[in-house]
Amino acid sequence: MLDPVILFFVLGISAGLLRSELRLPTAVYELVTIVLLLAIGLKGGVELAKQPLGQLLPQMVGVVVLGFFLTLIAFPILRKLGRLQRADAASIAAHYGSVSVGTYAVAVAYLGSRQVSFEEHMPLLLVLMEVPAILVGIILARGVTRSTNWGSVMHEVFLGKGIVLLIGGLLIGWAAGPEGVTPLEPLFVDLFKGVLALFLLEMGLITATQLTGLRRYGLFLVGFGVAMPLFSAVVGTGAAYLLGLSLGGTVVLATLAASASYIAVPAAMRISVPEANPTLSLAAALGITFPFNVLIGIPVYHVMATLVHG
Amino acid sequence: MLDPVILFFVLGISAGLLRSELRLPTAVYELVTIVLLLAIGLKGGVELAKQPLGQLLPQMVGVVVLGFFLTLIAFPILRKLGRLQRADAASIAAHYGSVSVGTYAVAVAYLGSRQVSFEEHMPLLLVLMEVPAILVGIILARGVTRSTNWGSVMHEVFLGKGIVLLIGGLLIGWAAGPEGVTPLEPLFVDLFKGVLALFLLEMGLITATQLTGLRRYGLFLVGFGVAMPLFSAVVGTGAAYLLGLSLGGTVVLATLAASASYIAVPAAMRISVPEANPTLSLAAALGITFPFNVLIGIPVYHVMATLVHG
Amino acid sequence: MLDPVILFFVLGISAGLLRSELRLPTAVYELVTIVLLLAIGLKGGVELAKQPLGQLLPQMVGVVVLGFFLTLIAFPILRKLGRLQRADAASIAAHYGSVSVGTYAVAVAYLGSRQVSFEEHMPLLLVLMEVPAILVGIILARGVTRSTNWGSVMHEVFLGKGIVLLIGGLLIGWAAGPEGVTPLEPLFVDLFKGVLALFLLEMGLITATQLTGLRRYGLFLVGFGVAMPLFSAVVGTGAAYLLGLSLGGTVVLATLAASASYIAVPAAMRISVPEANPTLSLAAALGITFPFNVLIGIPVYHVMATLVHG
Amino acid sequence: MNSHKRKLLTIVTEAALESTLVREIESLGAHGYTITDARGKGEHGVRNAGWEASANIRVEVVCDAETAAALAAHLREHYSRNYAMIPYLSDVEVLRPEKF
Amino acid sequence: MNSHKRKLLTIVTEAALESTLVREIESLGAHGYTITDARGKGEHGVRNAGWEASANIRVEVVCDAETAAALAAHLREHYSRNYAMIPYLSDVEVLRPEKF
Amino acid sequence: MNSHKRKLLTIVTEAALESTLVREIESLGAHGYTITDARGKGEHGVRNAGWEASANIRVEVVCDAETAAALAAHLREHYSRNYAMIPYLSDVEVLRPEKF
Ligand SMILES: Nc1ncnc2c1ncn2[C@@H]1O[C@H](COP(=O)(O)O)[C@@H](O)[C@H]1O
Ligand SMILES: Nc1ncnc2c1ncn2[C@@H]1O[C@H](COP(=O)(O)O)[C@@H](O)[C@H]1O
Ligand SMILES: Nc1ncnc2c1ncn2[C@@H]1O[C@H](COP(=O)(O)O)[C@@H](O)[C@H]1O
Ligand code: NA
Ligand code: NA
Ligand code: NA
Repeated sequence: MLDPVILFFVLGISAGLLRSELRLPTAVYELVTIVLLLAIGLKGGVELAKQPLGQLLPQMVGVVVLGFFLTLIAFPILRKLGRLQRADAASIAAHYGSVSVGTYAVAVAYLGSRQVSFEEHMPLLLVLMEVPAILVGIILARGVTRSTNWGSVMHEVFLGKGIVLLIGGLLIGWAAGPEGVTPLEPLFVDLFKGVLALFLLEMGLITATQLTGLRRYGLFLVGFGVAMPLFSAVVGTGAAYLLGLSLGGTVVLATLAASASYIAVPAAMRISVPEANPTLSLAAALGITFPFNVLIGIPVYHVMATLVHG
Repeated sequence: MLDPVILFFVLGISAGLLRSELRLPTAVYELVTIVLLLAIGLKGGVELAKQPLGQLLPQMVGVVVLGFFLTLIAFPILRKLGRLQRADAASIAAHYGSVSVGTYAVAVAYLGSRQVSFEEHMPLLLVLMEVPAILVGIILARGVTRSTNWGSVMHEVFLGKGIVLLIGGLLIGWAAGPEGVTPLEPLFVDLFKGVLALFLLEMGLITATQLTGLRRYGLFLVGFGVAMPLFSAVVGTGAAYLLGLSLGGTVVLATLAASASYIAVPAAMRISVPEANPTLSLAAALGITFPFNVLIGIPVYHVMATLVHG
Repeated sequence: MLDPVILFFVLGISAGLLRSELRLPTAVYELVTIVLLLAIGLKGGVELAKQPLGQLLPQMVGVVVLGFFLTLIAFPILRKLGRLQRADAASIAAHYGSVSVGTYAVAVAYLGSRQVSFEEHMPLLLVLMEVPAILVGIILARGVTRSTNWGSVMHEVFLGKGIVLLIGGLLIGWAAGPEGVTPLEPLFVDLFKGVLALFLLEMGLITATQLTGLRRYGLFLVGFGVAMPLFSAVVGTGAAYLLGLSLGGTVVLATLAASASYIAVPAAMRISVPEANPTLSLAAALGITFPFNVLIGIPVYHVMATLVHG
Repeated sequence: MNSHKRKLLTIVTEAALESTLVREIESLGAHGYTITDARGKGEHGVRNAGWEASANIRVEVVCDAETAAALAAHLREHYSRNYAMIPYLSDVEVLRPEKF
Repeated sequence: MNSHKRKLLTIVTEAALESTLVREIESLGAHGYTITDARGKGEHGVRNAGWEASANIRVEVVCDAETAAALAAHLREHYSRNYAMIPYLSDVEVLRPEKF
Repeated sequence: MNSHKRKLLTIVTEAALESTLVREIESLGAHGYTITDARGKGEHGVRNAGWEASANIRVEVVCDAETAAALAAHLREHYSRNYAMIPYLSDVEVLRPEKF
């Protein structure tokens, strides 16, 4: 049976497709996003306080490599099979090489309601996976020779809202430790699922608007939006196996690999690769891959992980 | 003694009448409304999961008839006694034949703090009572012969924010069942009264602005705004008796009957009966009937129900 | 170790100084402020219900005198030492003679996590301390002879958002009593620290913008922004001693004395003393004194109170 | 700078009309529109945006003179009697005339 | 389309002035106004709307030339020295001249 | 009332450009700007502000004709091809010409 938070996503998509008047104010969407990002960061930070960071180094390097790899795989597929322009292929590849915090949150909720535990430091890996794809995407689009203002790229990447809140949450959780964070739990832990429900309601409404955009860009993007996450999940599952993650951790890493960014990467690409058409990448990431992962992908990756951990 | 949530309403009215700078941002009002609507829907949906829908059919038909009936009673009174224009009378009648979710929430809080239980599937009846009055109101205003775009009327009615969230909540609660909804409870159950307090604070501020509008429209509207809910509550109490509702259920149905819509109906009337003056209906519904029900009506309906159930 | 809520303030300042894209929507800032103000008011009101108001009279008179006194001390310092214009000196003096609710909330959180109890009726004293400085500030700026529209000043002061919510909360808490308020606790008590964290995140972002403003106004303001709260805290500690407050109550009163208003007073000064430059007072109050109190001051005042109560 | 004259039609009206208006603006030949949330006061009283029924929107359409005239006529015919609405026109220069 | 010339007075200023300004606009003879929330920068520095003290509003008044002149003079006299404020005027055509 | 002619440059574009644009407006000589949040539709489709990537801003700059021309040229060169953006100019009278 579907998790109730997923039903909110379905409600949002349905309302959007039926052209309902339902709309969440931007400020509500931002509040909900801020709470989710801080909650995820805090949780991971508390866990980091418990273990030596050095021990996590292999995993940290591993996911960075994974991010580079997935971007570099996606690019030629988009360029050759999809016949997309260089800038568009590079931008979409960056979206798919990076990760989606919303999808991560759904995976966490999914495992939580099935009482499957996972490595709690996953938010750290999430942060690390957000960035490499952006750098690769910019280089793929513009080449290394052409002058890129890397200073402003780095500013855009590391000081975007998402990363600042995730890293901020991680650091606060890490500094405050489990007890320090306790008084914050009513907001950031107890309300997590409720807030996620509101978030997914709005995501459904946004996805619905992207779906209409999709019609114009044909079948290739739809196919890519389903096949790429499946492929990435297989690679992610393999990486998780090599890195020695638990069953739950494997599901999470596969989900991260399969997810496509729709916050950090679009913002960075808009500034650094303006000639890429944002409609294409958002239609694929939000119109296809996000709902695919949320509705179908995560349970599939769960099965995959179970087979590997058989 | 007054429930503390009611005191927030009084605070809002007082601040408004004293022309305080206090104002809630629109986004906050919308967030609070969304949470209340979803919470009410979810609660009712969970309950529906427990009982066969068929068994509720008599009540469902009963409240639809009640909605038609109250609208048809109100119209001639407004037209003859109030000497209102046809469109205005029809629009106000529709407001009073339909229901107010805010008033419902106050009744729920009222019964909750007095530990009076009631049929938990009431949100279903609430949804069913929202719609008939709108259809009657449009026909009363325009006649059946004149061309009305019923497609767009239905769209306006069933895809308005309020109904979508209520029905969405009902369906999610019904699909997820009691256990499924548990992780959502910190937001939608525990915070219910606090969120209701913020909602009533804003309603008080809005009511205060409507009160000044009232002065222009004389005594008839004030009288109607008090007498109509009392009459409707008597009819509602009778209907509840016939439908075999419990004491608490009787109070809720009487309150629903007595309440006047200020979300769904105004929006639908504005589009479908534009020649009706929205200031009239909102001044009556929000300036008189809402505060009357919240401050005086609900306890009175409680007494009425106790007499009937004596 | 720093309280985690303080870490959110540090995160906000850092993000602001690094020119991150992080920004909280105005509506979120207002929601968070509204919840904090109501929560503080409610808490104090519940406590007032338990004790005869007459008994508190000495303290109530005491803090009003304290507010007058601090404003009158600050003015000549600003005028003579700082060589500020009459209006600017009067306005800044009013900011420092009044109090900051945000700083109060941090002190409450600080004492809470150290399990130091304090007189729960402090919110009443807080409200009483907000006002006198404003009146003194206006008189200092304009003289008693020049025509001031005191009616509109009083309106501005007593019907500003902050005071209405605090007094409203106090009255509701007082009328509802401990049991009446229980159903509101999930929002106003359990979430208090989480909401305070979001508030401090935004305050950090705002503080960062004020810091850049400070550069232009030289060292005097910086010195004043640190020295004045330290002096006020000493006076406040003395007053607390004379009024017979507990250790915790002494810390709170010292913090109130040391804090500088950035909501009620700026709004009132803008209307009543328009020739005062708001950049000066806000740079000092928000750029220096707020972070000083939050990061350093409160623990220092704790030490001071411990010495006195030793 | 070679620029080109166009009309800017600004409409301040009830938020409830947004979706209808937007459809009509497009069907009457304008190539785009911009909307901001607003509050205000006029013949129909204070509309202070605290909640939906009292919110205004401010719609701007840059278009050629004929389209502007057609839109204005349409608004007058359909909305001027029953809705809080003011439309007004001004002259603007655009840089890429092919867009409007 | 027979249209009529009026003035549009736009005022960008501190949000704190909203209620005062609104009263004065009415008392000086304008029949309405429209307000949107804004942020910006000028002589008085960045006003970026994150919180109340730093928020701007953008007020628009459509009225006849005399009223516009009276309003502009009033603003210059009462606000130009101490408040962050810019007023500016432009020409607009209105469709129902009796409203303004 | 002695008033003075200036240009009002209005730019409706993607919210993502806000910080860049603001820097450029100042470096090209304008003394201020005003920004409001907006939504809309144009060549690049519906931008309905529900979330960041789809939000618009509406930027207004009052300045002299040369600055306006320089800004307009800059926008055309740097943004017109790849971004959702429309700039347009109109004439305004300001009261304190030294500010612009
Ligand atoms: N003279 C005016 N100047 C500027 N805006 C106006 C004016 N009159 C009306 N408005 C705006 O247009 C809306 C509808 O106007 P009305 O139909 O006159 O009630 C009002 O709520 C205001 O926002
Ligand atoms: N040249 C300008 N163009 C557009 N808006 C301006 C300009 N100058 C100032 N403003 C706006 O008017 C407000 C007050 O201006 P000022 O009094 O110059 O600080 C600023 O915060 C801006 O929103
Ligand atoms: N004809 C128009 N009238 C008013 N606003 C427009 C017009 N065309 C475009 N816009 C606005 O400018 C933004 C970008 O336009 P575009 O580059 O054409 O997609 C749109 O999202 C609208 O908000
Ligand atoms: Na990925
Ligand atoms: Na009713
Ligand atoms: Na003080």
